[in-house]
Amino acid sequence: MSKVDLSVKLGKLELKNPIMFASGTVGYGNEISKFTDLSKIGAIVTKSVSLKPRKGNPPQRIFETASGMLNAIGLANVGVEAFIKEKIPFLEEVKSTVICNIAASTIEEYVECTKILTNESTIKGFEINVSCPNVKEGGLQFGNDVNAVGRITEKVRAATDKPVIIKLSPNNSNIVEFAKTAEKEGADAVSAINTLVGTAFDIYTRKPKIKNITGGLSGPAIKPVALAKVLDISRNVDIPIIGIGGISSWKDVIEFMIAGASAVQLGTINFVNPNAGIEMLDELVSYCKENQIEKLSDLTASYVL
Amino acid sequence: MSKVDLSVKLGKLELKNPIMFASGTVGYGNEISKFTDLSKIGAIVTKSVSLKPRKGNPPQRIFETASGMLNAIGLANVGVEAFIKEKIPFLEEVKSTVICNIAASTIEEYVECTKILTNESTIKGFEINVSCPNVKEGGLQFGNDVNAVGRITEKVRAATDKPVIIKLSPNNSNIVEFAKTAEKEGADAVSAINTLVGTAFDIYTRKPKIKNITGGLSGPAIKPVALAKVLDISRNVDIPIIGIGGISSWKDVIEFMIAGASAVQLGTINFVNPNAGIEMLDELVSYCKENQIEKLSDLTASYVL
Amino acid sequence: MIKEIAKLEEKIRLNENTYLIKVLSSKIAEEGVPGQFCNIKVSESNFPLLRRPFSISNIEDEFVFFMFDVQGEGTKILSQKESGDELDILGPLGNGFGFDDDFDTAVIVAGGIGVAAFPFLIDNIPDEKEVYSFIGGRTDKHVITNGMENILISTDDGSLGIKGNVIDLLKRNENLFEGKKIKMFACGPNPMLKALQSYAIEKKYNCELSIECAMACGFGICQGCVVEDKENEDKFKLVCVDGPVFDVEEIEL
Amino acid sequence: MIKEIAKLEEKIRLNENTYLIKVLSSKIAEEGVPGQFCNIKVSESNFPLLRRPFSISNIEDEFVFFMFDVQGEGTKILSQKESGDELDILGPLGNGFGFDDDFDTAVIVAGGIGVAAFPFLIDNIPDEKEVYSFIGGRTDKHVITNGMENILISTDDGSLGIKGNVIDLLKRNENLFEGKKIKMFACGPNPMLKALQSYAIEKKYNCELSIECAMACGFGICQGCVVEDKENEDKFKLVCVDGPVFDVEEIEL
Ligand SMILES: Cc1cc2nc3c(=O)[nH]c(=O)nc-3n(C[C@H](O)[C@H](O)[C@H](O)COP(=O)(O)OP(=O)(O)OC[C@H]3O[C@@H](n4cnc5c(N)ncnc54)[C@H](O)[C@@H]3O)c2cc1C
Ligand SMILES: Cc1cc2nc3c(=O)[nH]c(=O)nc-3n(C[C@H](O)[C@H](O)[C@H](O)COP(=O)(O)OP(=O)(O)OC[C@H]3O[C@@H](n4cnc5c(N)ncnc54)[C@H](O)[C@@H]3O)c2cc1C
Ligand SMILES: Cc1cc2nc3c(=O)[nH]c(=O)nc-3n(C[C@H](O)[C@H](O)[C@H](O)COP(=O)(O)O)c2cc1C
Ligand SMILES: Cc1cc2nc3c(=O)[nH]c(=O)nc-3n(C[C@H](O)[C@H](O)[C@H](O)COP(=O)(O)O)c2cc1C
Ligand code: FES
Ligand code: FES
Repeated sequence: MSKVDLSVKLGKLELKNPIMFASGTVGYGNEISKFTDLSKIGAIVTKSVSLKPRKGNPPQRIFETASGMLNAIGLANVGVEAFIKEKIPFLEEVKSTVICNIAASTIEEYVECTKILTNESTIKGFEINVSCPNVKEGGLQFGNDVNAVGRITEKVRAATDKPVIIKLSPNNSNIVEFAKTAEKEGADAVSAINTLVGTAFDIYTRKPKIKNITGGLSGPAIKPVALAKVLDISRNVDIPIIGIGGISSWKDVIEFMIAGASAVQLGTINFVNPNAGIEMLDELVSYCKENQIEKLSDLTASYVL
Repeated sequence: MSKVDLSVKLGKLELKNPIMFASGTVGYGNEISKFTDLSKIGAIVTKSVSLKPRKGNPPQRIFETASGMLNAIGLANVGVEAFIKEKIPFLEEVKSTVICNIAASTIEEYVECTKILTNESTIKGFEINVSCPNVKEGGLQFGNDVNAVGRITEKVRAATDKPVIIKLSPNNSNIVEFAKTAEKEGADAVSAINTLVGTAFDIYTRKPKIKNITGGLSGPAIKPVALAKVLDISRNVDIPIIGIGGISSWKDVIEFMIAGASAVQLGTINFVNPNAGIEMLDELVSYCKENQIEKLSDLTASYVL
Repeated sequence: MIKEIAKLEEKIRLNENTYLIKVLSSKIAEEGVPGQFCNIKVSESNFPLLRRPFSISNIEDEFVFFMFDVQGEGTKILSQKESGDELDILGPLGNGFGFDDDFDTAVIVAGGIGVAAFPFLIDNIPDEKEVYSFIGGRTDKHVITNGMENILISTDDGSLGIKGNVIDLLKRNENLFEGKKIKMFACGPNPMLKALQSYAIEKKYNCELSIECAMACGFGICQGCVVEDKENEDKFKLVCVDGPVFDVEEIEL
Repeated sequence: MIKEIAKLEEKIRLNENTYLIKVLSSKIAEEGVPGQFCNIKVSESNFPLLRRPFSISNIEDEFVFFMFDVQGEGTKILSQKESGDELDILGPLGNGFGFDDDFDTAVIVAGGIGVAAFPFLIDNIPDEKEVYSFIGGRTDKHVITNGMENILISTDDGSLGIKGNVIDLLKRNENLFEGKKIKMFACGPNPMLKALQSYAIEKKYNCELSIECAMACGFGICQGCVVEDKENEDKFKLVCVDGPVFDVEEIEL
């Protein structure tokens, strides 16, 4: 076997490899580009963008836990306007495949953001964040309400011809219902999972370690939960799944693909090793060669139950 | 300050200290008693007992993950009859405070088990497991259905005068609703949390690492999630909460109490250090002395938000 | 059965991937019998979380020996320990080999690191009994013979001994023990044990297998380590307390 | 800004809880300026998961120095490293101190391990300028003076220098720098920095604070390390890229 094909498809969107950077863990690309070559990564998902700039939550925003971390950034972002003016040109220049993640407090805001951004040729698709656990409005209020997710998908779908990915919350008992609804309303793919709600307390001050009281748990600690959600969706839904949660090595990428993912996103690991994604690519090729796999995408949902 | 009072109350049940052993992580006490003094522990919760003996799931049943483990034991247990004949006498002999955990596939089975066991004087209370993720019937089918949990609580409550504790599932978006329902139907306390649904795959065989496909995630990895659930219940419900999930040091015990727990249960840590519970007692006393706390139970829900 | 903080006295690298460590652990040294194992915490942190089970490879005075292959993170950390480091050990755990039975020849069958438990057994088998050690490995670099007696070897690639697996080796050399009152003791990868099980049952050889499986606790509280009970369909046996040594007739592999 | 695997050359224990390490890290040594920091992965495993930030304490040739207190698990692991061990370092990160401004006297104010960044600064301050180092610690055992110049000391318990905190010490010795063109550089616990901030603003001293906070990435992608921006209510500043050194007028502590 001479060559391994790492490319994957998310509906009409083709990526050169399955490794994407997760929203909120690479900003808008500038800073991480000092450590890694963004043109080689499957795609970069931007930090959630909202219609207006958001200041985000007050500090302390992050706290490390066993094999994981809590964050409550609160969707701090520059807003659509500055995003287009200041961030897109750079992403264009470094030739990265850009998926724009959108967060909003109302259905109308999702639609408006999408309409404004859909004309940007650099943006190859949208990921709709209906699952941020760290904001009062528009986060889990939507993410755990299957009707809301349905309506958001429908409206955003109508607002763009570009691929629409719905990013799902793990903080409920029936992620499959959400994925089915997204599928029915025309989403091209779903991504799973966003963070799990968690907290931590200081035993001397008795205050939460995170000013927002709770935060979202990410990192290797949540990988088993994320894999179970991906598998569950995969067994019940036909649109592609982007697997997210605790990926820290190339083995995890394979594991998510076997469990049903067509592509994956790296989150917390980027903080630890900003070049991790690219380092994984060679290892994926070696694995494929050793196991006589010509197209990496053949692994998707290849579980043997 | 000379003496610290470690005793805690769970409704009418008084424990000499807040440290309990979690169901399924100490069997029926025999084996762990070689490493620890069961009479010194607040209480031991038995492995879930069902009306008839259960063989449980086929191997492989456990798999280690980042700061955690998956298990799918499948409620393997000796059944009520053998439990009474073979297990209770030992627990009686070692003078441990025994909470009997009951699992069942139907509401009637919960009631029947309770009725049979309520006459055993060694048993000081019941913990009703409506949240095992590893069995087809009677696990999350109940645990994620608030009406079922209500009816089970009501019927079990009617079947015994002893304290009834409902053990809640974290695998849903509204644990508070379950806790409220348990409270309304007369439960003396709730315990939270049982394990999170998770999985893992072998990247060479593509089979799940756990024969049952999914398992329950426990250990330090889940501590932030458990703490958030305990806090959420504490802010909304008045009956005592027993905090469970990833406790591995005395600091975690304090953290759970601050977040709202009246007592805690140690699970996975027992496998690593079967004497961990007792080792924590001295440290709890030191902490209290250093922080001028006369009654440890004053810590419960002492969070400063 | 106790929990002991034991000092690492010596670490010997047996081959590229295999180490022998000697720890000062007087209480476990006093109680341990051949075939038992210990459950070792290789780090002080949550990583790895669970203990790792290792057969007692030998006991001399107050010292306990373990022989291990580096497999994953846990054994890697263990291999990096230095003399003077402390290990948190639970043990001795499980049952042991039955070596007081009525036999005159012990036939030991070991695949790879499966040899680990046998130096201790061999030291305890009464002198008047004969011992044969059939040892298999992937290549000459994977064959471990420390502490073994009367050694016959097979390798998958033929680089040492006969080419083939250890069961082939055993069958080819049946003549060595035919007619004698033998007892077999085996440890190794599952496929090897399965093959030996069929063979021993067919030949009606007295045979004990030491088996491995994933364990969380090692002493009977997690119910994680189950194996099918041949005699009772309604329940499993626990490898950690009912085993790890089982009669070939007891379990379904 | 690069990621470099650097060899630990030397580890010196400065006091019971404080270490100075010297690592061979030629690229970071080339780029680093006083006030910058590096983000170090102290283990190869998930435990601890995140890197730990440390100020560059000094740079000599190809060597970078870090000075640190053992606080929790991460710094404990770091303190156990030996010469020859490798460290995975990201750096140099953040901005640096402004030491080219128009001042003739540098007034350094450091609490506890807050001294860490200053040896490098002192080495870079032009020789014609004067330097005073005000150093505070809990007790004499907590006062670190390595690499500092013209030292004045305070301790909470009076066991060394004056009894009191370092701000008291500074105020008592105002006469040393009054009338001079001074610039203050400070690092230490938050309450100390807050007190100094009010004092410097009141007295209209030119003053830079190096601040600390929890960080996940250290280079601007997580948005975890925010601090209130005095000049703009609508957004935060990032300690890791906009800082860790801030002008006393820039931020709300
Ligand atoms: C009773 C018993 C005795 C053993 N004796 C020895 C011995 O003397 N020498 C030796 O080298 N090995 C022995 N093993 C196997 C040894 O325990 C594993 O190689 C070791 O646990 C692998 O840990 P790791 O972290 O390096 O690998 P990882 O693959 O990272 O381990 C991950 C998880 O899988 C479990 N695991 C992985 N492989 C095995 C296995 N083969 N058996 C059981 N659990 C496994 C681990 O306990 C851990 O929970 C024995 C196993 C058992 C059950
Ligand atoms: C820019 C910067 C420069 C620093 N320079 C130095 C230095 O030169 N010498 C030195 O001894 N210390 C320095 N610190 C503090 C040092 O990073 C912490 O002491 C260290 O991270 C504690 O890690 P731990 O695992 O031992 O403690 P733990 O308490 O176990 O850490 C848990 C978590 O909290 C974070 N954390 C804990 N304390 C701090 C803190 N004070 N600041 C930031 N994060 C914290 C850690 O990063 C980690 O995520 C600096 C911090 C920053 C932000
Ligand atoms: C600091 C931080 C910020 C995040 N911000 C966002 C965000 O703005 N939008 C979003 O959809 N997800 C956000 N996430 C979630 C991640 O995209 C990802 O779903 C999650 O971290 C799980 O992946 P991981 O375990 O690999 O980190 C954020 C995660 C972290 C850790
Ligand atoms: C191996 C294993 C078996 C368990 N069996 C039961 C059980 O029979 N009944 C039950 O209510 N919970 C059971 N649990 C859940 C624990 O009681 C506890 O809720 C969970 O492990 C979280 O706590 P921990 O993180 O401290 O382990 C089991 C957990 C483990 C790890
Ligand atoms: S390993 Fe826990 S019961 Fe055997
Ligand atoms: S530490 Fe991540 S943005 Fe500053």
